[in-house]
Amino acid sequence: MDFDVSDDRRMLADSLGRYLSDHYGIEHRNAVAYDTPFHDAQKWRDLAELGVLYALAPEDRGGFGGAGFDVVTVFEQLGGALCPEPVLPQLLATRLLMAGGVDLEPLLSGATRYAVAIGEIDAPYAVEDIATEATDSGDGWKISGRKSVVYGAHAADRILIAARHAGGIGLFEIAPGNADITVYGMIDGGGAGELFLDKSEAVLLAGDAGAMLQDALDWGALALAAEAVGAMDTANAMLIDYLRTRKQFGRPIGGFQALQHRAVDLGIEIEQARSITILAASRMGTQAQSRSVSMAKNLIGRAARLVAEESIQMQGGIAMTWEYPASHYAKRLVMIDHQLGDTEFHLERVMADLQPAP
Amino acid sequence: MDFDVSDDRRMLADSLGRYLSDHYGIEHRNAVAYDTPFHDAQKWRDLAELGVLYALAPEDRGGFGGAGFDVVTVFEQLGGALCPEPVLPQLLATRLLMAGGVDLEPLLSGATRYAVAIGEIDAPYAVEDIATEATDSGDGWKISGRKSVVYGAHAADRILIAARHAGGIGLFEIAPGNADITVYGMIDGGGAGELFLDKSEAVLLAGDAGAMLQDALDWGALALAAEAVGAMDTANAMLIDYLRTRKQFGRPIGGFQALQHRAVDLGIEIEQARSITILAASRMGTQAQSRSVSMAKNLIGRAARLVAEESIQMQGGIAMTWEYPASHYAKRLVMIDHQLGDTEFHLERVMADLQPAP
Amino acid sequence: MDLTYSPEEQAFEAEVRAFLNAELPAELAAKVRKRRELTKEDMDRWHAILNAKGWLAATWPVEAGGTGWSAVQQHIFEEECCRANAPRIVPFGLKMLGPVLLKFGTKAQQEEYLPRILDGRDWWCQGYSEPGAGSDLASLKTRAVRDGDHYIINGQKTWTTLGQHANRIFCLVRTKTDGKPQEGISFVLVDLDTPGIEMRPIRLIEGGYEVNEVFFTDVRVPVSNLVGEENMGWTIAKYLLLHERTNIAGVGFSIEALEQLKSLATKVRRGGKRLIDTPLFAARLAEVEIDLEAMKLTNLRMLADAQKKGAPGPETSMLKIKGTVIRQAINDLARRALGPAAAPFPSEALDGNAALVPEDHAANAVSYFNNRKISIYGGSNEIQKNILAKGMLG
Amino acid sequence: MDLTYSPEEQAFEAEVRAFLNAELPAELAAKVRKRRELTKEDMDRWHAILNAKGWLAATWPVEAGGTGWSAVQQHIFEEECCRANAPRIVPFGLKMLGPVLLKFGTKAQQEEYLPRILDGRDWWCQGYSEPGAGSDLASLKTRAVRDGDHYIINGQKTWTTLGQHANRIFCLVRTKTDGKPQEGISFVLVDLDTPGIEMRPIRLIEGGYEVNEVFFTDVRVPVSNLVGEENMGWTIAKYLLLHERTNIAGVGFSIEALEQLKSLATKVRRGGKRLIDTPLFAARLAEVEIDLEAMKLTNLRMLADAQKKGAPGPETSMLKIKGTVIRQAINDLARRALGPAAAPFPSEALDGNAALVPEDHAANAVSYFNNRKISIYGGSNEIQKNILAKGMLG
Repeated sequence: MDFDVSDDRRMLADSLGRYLSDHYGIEHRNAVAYDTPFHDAQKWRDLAELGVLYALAPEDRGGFGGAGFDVVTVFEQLGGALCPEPVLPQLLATRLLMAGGVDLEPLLSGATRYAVAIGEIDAPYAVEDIATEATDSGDGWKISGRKSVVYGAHAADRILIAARHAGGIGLFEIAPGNADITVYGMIDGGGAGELFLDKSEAVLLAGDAGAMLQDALDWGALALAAEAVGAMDTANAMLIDYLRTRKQFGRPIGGFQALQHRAVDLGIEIEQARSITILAASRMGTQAQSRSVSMAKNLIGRAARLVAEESIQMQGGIAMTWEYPASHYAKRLVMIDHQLGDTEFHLERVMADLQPAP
Repeated sequence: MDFDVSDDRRMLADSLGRYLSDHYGIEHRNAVAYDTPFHDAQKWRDLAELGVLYALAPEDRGGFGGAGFDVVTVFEQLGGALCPEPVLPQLLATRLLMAGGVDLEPLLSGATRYAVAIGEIDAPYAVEDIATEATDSGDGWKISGRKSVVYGAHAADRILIAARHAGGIGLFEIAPGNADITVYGMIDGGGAGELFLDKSEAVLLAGDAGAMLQDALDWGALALAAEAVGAMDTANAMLIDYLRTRKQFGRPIGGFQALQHRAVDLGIEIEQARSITILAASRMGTQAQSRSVSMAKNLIGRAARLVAEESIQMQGGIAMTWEYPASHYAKRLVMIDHQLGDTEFHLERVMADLQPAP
Repeated sequence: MDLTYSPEEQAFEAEVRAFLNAELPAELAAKVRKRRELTKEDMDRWHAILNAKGWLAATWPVEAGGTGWSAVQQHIFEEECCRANAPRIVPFGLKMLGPVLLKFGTKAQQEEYLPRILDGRDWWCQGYSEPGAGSDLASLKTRAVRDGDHYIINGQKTWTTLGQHANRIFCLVRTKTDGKPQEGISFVLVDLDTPGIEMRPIRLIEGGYEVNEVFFTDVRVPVSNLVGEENMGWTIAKYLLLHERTNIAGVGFSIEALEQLKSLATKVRRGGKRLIDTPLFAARLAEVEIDLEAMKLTNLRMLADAQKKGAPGPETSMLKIKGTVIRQAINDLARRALGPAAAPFPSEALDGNAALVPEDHAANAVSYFNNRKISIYGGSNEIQKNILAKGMLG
Repeated sequence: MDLTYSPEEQAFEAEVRAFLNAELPAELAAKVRKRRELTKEDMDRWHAILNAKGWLAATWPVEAGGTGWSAVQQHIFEEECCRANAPRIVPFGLKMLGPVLLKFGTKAQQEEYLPRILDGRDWWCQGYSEPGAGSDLASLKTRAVRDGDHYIINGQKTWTTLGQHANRIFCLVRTKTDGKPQEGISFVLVDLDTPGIEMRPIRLIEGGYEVNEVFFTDVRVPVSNLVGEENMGWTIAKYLLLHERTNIAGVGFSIEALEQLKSLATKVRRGGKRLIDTPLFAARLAEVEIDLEAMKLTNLRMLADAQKKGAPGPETSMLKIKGTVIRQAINDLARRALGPAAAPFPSEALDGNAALVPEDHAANAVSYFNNRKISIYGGSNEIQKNILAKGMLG
């Protein structure tokens, strides 16, 4: 057993963390995250140069990472700074393109940005429920339907789409110009879009894409778990600092035992969240991948909401304001549960496989 | 609106409460509750003389009560003193015999004690799942099967039994001598028994008893809710007293804010438990009876467990001992959830009817 | 024990319902239902309708232009208004300052200000909290120094709700710096047009603008604007806090929000099923419905108790705590119910055919975040627990 | 980052498993699995088997007759023992007094007592808590007054676990009454045969007998039985508490209890379905399984950290808190799973064909109530939170 982070990953974490704290502080972040175009093209290039995207793919596919712990390293840092850049869609796309045998270099270099469109209004999380249809009447594939809340659609050069066809669920690629896209901003920062597809021209990447889509979603959920751990760490540090310094009734409010015990509860849940994320990272690529990721996303969903709600409550009015960074951390922590499967969705996946040991 | 208790009920509550505190104190209670025959015949007669059983039936059936609030009045007092006498089975029997048109006087006077056998190992709560069978091959009804955890079976002169027959679920009566009964004591005090029926002779009281059984179970659940409210009040009073008087680190432990806030949480849940019990009592005999009772039993299940666990935790080691009464209150409060439908069972009944207002 | 309304109360309930049916403008109700921000004109409009009916000042005696309603009538009115999605009555003049003036004000103050509250000429706001004194009012620092027949006020107030619409503010100010901190506080009325006052908006977590900071620099206020005696502000503040606490459980809001949530849960689909039919969601929904059913009765029981005793007691802290917990639990489920569609800011781009979520629910996440405030303001739930603990444990 | 055991550790795990397979008596494992009370003979028997193997004193160095195992090896051993339902090693001599004597005892004390612990001649019990001093050890009152080369002890100890089987007790006693309360405490060894000692059983909530009160009346103890210096008992007590905390998360017990629970949930039926297939129960089960999976890793992470730093730190308080919460949650589900059948006291009348519940589960409610203790003893979870808060908030 060895819980030390490897030197390579520590260096990546350090350089990324330093870059974000120097160049993507909360004021810049809020300016970017809540207004069109919801990201910062220069910073995006900087992040790519730091190797953030290369860390998502293994060496034999042109990257220098690609393991669960690489993804965790990157997203913990992004979460700690609430970075709104669309890195997550690149991770999903990396997994899909790898499975499809596509050259990753344009993605990993940051030159070509992808969005990945899977969820729909009535099928927000489960691939098997999607209704968007693809047909090929001899003149190439055409897709019709609506894809909802597509993260990164506001800044994509290419969009990967999951659609149902006669032979199952396939993976397609379209140019953004071939769809009607409504772009909007998110309450927790960053952008997304609605894709209205009406016989939109598409290229088939994989006819039977069920397994690769599930794999990509698992990796995405792992990344969100790590992002949440990073954001919880920062939010908790703010809370602790507040409890130590803010005075009420003549003494630091951290001296009140009721708040002390609740702060301890948060600390424990954050350690549990870190543990389950490490566990899931260690199981990527094994048979236990999906189940472990679901465990992580479920525990993260509970812990992140607790941290968000309790940190607002304990810091009081100030944490209700836009100006105070804790409010933005709270929003992101709550809304992470709305991406790639919420607490209940992942709990149900764990419930489906509860048999006792033989 | 009027939340005052009527004079009659207040007098009943006062006289019953006084009797129990004078003659059924916790030491006597523990001596009775944990050893065969698990009840006290003399005290049973005293309770009957006080009119405890007459309060369970309406005037036109020979009683002087029979409304939801009468039942609540009686069982709150019984719960406050942890009284182990088998009053609950008499309530169930009263409802069943009323529906069957049987003379109630022997029951209400306390002369004839009933037990009511409905639940089975694999059908502990839901009438529709029972498997015990009744057949009539011309020489009278015979019942075969096993009835589990029959409260009051240790002290019954007559047993009412729900059993399946060709025409549905019927209600039967047997003499205890016609069944093989294993009597045992309960971890929270009082007795019960297993009924092993092998072509046991029985008398048919009602062929289609589904509705009357459900009604009896509703009344039983209401009584348990009231019993829990009474027990919570006593347990909470002990806790508050302990927090005010017990010193640690040089001051009363009730001065520690973390415990203060948790004690307040208990107080709130107890008020909520009281409210939902009053609400259910007010709805007995209306269309909303079953749903309101299920709401009450669910909330009671959550509140009673919280009060039990928190009062042990806050009082510490002493509350883990047999000698300290709080431990017995905690046990009863937890185990009430195992009678006549637990938290989940009743939640599911509420879940089945969640439609929004039209 | 009788949980039903008396025939008179039932008739009153029917009257309120009929009035709301007839007089509540549909556009206003729709805005409230959709949790959209109301403009000052929206609020003024509803205020005027209620004033015309004579139903504006529910807690004032008839002589002062109030309704003279019993506590139960007030409760019925509030619950029906919530059910109908009526705009919330702006409380600063009607529910806060009004009762204070009726109890502590001079005849002249009553005659000057009460009619102006009713007819809408004055919009009051509240100057209580300060940056360093949120739940701890005794530590407030805004100074009022006597200078002839004026006070000169310097300091800062914060969390001043809807101050942007107000022309007047009532303030707690420090008029004495020695002695116990509670004993040096006074209650004064200030015209917001007085030179030296600056109001700055505070943007809230979800992006909305409903509270403000108010800065006072050498603001001269006539001594006649003092309410009660100098240095009796603490007594007045406590009286006001108690009065503010009617309807503190917010049961009406919760009832309405739960109905909305149930309706939503019949429309949203997961795995081909209606959300309301999926066990884990239904279980949470049922639990909160049960808690709310109990809360309704807890509220009525404590209302009856207060009516008997003549004034709400510390038990209202229970209503505040549990009432906010339940309402926040409903908001939480309403947000969750939408899945990813909860995340976008409500926007016109997503209206109509492009709608992501069923009509009325686009602001569910906004409401969830905004309503984190209800367990913080008006004495946080932690403060309420301290109050209750003191009563229970001495 | 590597979460797997090294090849050596894997080999050790296999060795432990093979040993347990071969040497753990089936009757003992069955009793443990069924949560039946073990007799003194049962416990002595397992003690002797481990001693014969040389695997008894996991935390002692080899020179003293211990195993010399690393923290990871100790963890593996404990987890495998739980999995196999081995009786718990009685900790008072091996895990508590042993390390204290090795650190603070004289050579003579070590030579006299350590071998007697290993071979089972001495069964030690613990005299720490007093009726007035549960979590607050500094306030203890049992007095030891010097009289020549003896101490005369008067006072009362309580919560003395398994004292009924012991022949010796180690005690914290007050040897100085002035100065700071922590500075007047000493650690002494007492032979239970000494005149003036009376042990009385305490019956526990669920009816079991595992703890005692111990009364001391003019008990004369040789001064040579003092461990360390006079008045350094506080230092020793803190050292002991830290050592007691290995395996404080009780993860092994939780793993085993969860497996039992899952097995039960496949046997119990509700509405014609297996309990494990009913959504509300399955949801709770899945949640606790997830929490336990995380806990396993939290435990290992903190173990690795302690190994690096040479000693467990305050983070072990986290393990205590969350570990007990998880274990109690499993106990809670195991009780609930049985429905009404949980309520009867386990009894022979309900064995065999008359069984109410699946074999092994008759004591589920007993375990639930008995295990309320785990969040109270050894420093209640509230005390652990105070410790952690001090570290976090200063």
